[in-house]
Amino acid sequence: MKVYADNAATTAVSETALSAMLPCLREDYGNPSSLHSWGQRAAEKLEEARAVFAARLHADPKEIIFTGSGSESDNQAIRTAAAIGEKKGKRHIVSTKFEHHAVLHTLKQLEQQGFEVTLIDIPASGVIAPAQVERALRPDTCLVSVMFANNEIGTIQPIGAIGELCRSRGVLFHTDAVQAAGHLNIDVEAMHIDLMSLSAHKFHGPKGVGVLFARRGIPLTTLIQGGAQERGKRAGTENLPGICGAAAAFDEACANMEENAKKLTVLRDKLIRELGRIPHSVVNGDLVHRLPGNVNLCFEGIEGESLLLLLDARGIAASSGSACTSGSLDPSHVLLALGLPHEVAHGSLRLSLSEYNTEEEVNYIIDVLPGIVSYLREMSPVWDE
Amino acid sequence: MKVYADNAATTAVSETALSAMLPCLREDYGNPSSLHSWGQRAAEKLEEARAVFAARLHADPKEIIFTGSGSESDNQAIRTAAAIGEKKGKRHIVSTKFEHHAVLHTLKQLEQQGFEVTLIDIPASGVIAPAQVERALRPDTCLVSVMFANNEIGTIQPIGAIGELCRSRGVLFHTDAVQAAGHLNIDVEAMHIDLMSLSAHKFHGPKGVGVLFARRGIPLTTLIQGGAQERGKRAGTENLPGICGAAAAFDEACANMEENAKKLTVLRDKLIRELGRIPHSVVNGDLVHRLPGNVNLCFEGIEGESLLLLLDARGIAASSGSACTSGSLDPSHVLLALGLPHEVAHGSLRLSLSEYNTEEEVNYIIDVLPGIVSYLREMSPVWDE
Amino acid sequence: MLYSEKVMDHFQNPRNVGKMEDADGIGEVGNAKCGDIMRMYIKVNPETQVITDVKFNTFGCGSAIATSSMATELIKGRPVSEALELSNHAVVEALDGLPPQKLHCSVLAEEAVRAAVRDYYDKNGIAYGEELRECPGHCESCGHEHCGE
Amino acid sequence: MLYSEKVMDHFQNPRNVGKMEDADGIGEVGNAKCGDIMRMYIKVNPETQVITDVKFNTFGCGSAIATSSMATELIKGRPVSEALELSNHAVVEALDGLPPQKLHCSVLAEEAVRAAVRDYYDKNGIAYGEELRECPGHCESCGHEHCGE
Ligand SMILES: Cc1ncc(COP(=O)(O)O)c(C=O)c1O
Ligand SMILES: Cc1ncc(COP(=O)(O)O)c(C=O)c1O
Ligand code: FES
Ligand code: FES
Repeated sequence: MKVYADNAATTAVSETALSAMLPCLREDYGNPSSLHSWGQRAAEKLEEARAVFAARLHADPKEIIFTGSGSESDNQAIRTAAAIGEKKGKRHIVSTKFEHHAVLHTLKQLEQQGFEVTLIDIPASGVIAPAQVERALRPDTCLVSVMFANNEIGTIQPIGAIGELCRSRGVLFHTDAVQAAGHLNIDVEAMHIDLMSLSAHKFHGPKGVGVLFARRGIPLTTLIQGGAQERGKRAGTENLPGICGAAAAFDEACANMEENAKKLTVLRDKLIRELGRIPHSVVNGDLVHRLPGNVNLCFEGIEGESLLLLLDARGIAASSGSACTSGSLDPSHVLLALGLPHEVAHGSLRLSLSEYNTEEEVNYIIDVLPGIVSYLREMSPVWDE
Repeated sequence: MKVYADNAATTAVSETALSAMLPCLREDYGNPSSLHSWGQRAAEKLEEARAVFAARLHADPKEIIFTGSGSESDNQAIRTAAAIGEKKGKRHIVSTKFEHHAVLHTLKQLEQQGFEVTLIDIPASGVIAPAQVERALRPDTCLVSVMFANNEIGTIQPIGAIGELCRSRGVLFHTDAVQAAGHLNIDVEAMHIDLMSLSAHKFHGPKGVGVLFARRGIPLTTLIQGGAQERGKRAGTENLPGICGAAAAFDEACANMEENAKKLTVLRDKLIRELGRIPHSVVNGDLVHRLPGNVNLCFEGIEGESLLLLLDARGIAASSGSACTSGSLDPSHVLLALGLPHEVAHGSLRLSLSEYNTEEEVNYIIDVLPGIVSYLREMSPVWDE
Repeated sequence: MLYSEKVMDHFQNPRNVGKMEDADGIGEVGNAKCGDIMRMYIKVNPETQVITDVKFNTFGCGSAIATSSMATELIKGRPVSEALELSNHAVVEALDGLPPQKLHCSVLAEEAVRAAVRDYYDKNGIAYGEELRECPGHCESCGHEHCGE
Repeated sequence: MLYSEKVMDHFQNPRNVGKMEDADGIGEVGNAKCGDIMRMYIKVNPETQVITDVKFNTFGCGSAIATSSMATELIKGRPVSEALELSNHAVVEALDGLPPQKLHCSVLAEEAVRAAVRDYYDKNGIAYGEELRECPGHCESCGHEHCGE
């Protein structure tokens, strides 16, 4: 059996998305900046895609720009807020210890340029409190950046409350909603979000398309200079097939959000319940404020990579930490931020489901996993139970 | 009849490219950073694509990184050279007046940051001389950036000679080869190119994929921070379908380069010859050192947009200046750099052919165009012939 | 589409295009350097002060031609005094809108009408106020004297 | 694939895995914090100084398990003196290579063998040189005492 349970790393492109892409790859190949009919048809499609995101996020189409990845959106959002802060002499940024590296590394770079960054500690639940943000705010804070849902442990942050706090203090609020988009309800208006990053390949759209929401009136900093695409805020011929696929996927995901969540929550909770029975396992993160498809456990005495490889040998795709740091030897910064000791954090397993997964697949995982854990523990010099 | 003659703006995706993309959009949707088989299959495909570019450009796969556009590659190449120069106290850059805006705007920004930029004048031929570059070099020059072939008038620059000059002076050499790639032979080794930008959608690959060649040992400046993708030089989940499509398209274009060039040169020269007969028309740029598909003329007393719209009404897609500035009111900076007066530069027409165009299509253009020019001249208050 | 259907219609089938040999007033605005020139010809009934005929010649982009055409339609058969009140907004509205970067063309059309009327007044010794002397100056797209804002 | 077929084979079917109750020498290196621990057991024929049996227990990634397995194969049946000469490069080569970020695991395997031999020497009062006391120190991946470079 083949079970792809790594949907937080990336998802399969939906049929709907692919159908939206193919015409742009075949007949409608014009450049949206061209005056002729080919170009104008492309330009129309581009604006239709923008309108889809705007409508689903309760934003205005003018507030949506397309980038090349969630990471690019994160970089651009944070650099934008920093540039605005810089002008006002405000050089303090509040974020959290378990943000994605696209956020953390950008903040690190800003620190080297004279900004001060306060990273909020993560409670064991994996859900920060708005009061933590409030305590971190300073008169010179120019940005609060808190992710909507964490990519490893799936915990959902109180975005609305943090947004309200930031708005009342006149501080810009960015949320990395890469894991949330298409899975959770997002209303930039009601949640007082000023800047937000999405990535299409996390909701069954294609890779290579990021979305950046920037509230009207926020002058975006341009990372890529050149032509006047995206109102001069992101040069480069638009990836129209990708963008159309992204919009179709997002529309579909939002339309089916409740139904998918209901289905996924059942599968998720079954996995957590059954895998949680494995001795010396810990479930990471809050069980309620959690992405409907996210399961994250640590197995003591187990090293994550071996576990993944053995799961893979049995046809199951899972992850330990986030995909983009899987080349590294360090345990997940997210799990360390949660307060897990290094030796436990090494043994983490993330199963991330999408609506394409079935109960049969979940049962298969539940069948296979305990044996692999025992096998590895038996091989371990440190495991004496 | 429908004639797409705006291939310098963007091209149709080839069947070969689409066939390379579809498996990545369907079954091989893994994240190349993931450890499991899905991810590793994606990682293999990524490296295969890299190897294709490396082989065709005479580079090493480690010298190739994938970006989101030609513009991004240009930005990153120039910022890289500037950062290296900065460290050595070298803050002078040499480029030309007719570079793409992705280059010119990046240079403008560097000027604001204390760099000095010398933009070489363009001779009427549209081909600069290596001696012009030599005269512009200073002891504090850190970069020479000269495009391989111009996007509007198609003139080919003496890249090998400029590369040799730069190498002998120890100055980094970047070339924007976006218009050249797939159409002209490129050998980074023989031409002494240090940094080079390509864009897939200009050679029948998909939109949204740029390639950046950076000679081994050149520490790239990261524009997008985050995960460790592209050896830490460009964060963000890789656009694998796009990248595979790009590699397939490039491989195909390079394999058929001579044959395509032969065919296109005949069509191009017929267009130039026949359209050049229209009274008060000027052919822009050298007729020999010219991209095989590029035709560029100015018609006195004609405004470019009207001409394009009327051509479009007859089924012909063409352009006046480059696509990415078509929203602007200013005449092409390239034609102004060539020394054309504003009023003439307003009346420019670029027809850019690809190997998909036919002789029949070319004949159709030759049939239709003179009538449109006459019609517009008749309507003009300034035209009395 | 960049342009509305109305704009495309007036661009592709411009009304009242051509020279008028016996015009009572001729106005020309814009210049070739900035890419738009409009020349407007009017014929006026001296009794009624009604514009009985109007023609134009334009060198310019699609919207320059379309706004010229629409402006001629809007003033044809109207008294000169009404033509003077033609605003660029009225032209834009009649065309179902124009892209922002093309609004200057509609200003040009408004100006061309005013220039033609001024010429008619001058030739017929009819006095007119200061406000008709100058470019309205709400065209921000070019650096020429008639453009203000 | 991240790993060569040989690595995957030794990872999925590790040779000589398990505890050895009556070992003549036991070496343990690495630590759980950095994510790799190897324990190596050897049985030595006191007459011939040949390693007659070897076992390992490893907590670690795929390559840690594979290098442990390969190291046991390479020293089994060899004299202790040869085992001491086993370099991490030899292990890597025998596995058809390792990704760069995983080379440290092969260092660990080399160390584990040396630690087991040291333990055997200690237990049997056999003298040995300074060079056997210390971590070889060419593992740059962790901050622990045995890692130098
Ligand atoms: C010479 C040149 N450089 C750079 C670019 C930018 O490429 P892209 O639109 O893919 O960013 C283009 C095309 O638009 C070009 O013609
Ligand atoms: C929370 C979060 N932010 C940002 C990203 C980056 O997205 P992308 O890889 O599309 O740049 C990811 C996924 O990798 C993510 O999970
Ligand atoms: S005349 Fe060109 S904009 Fe005013
Ligand atoms: S023990 Fe982990 S790298 Fe040295």
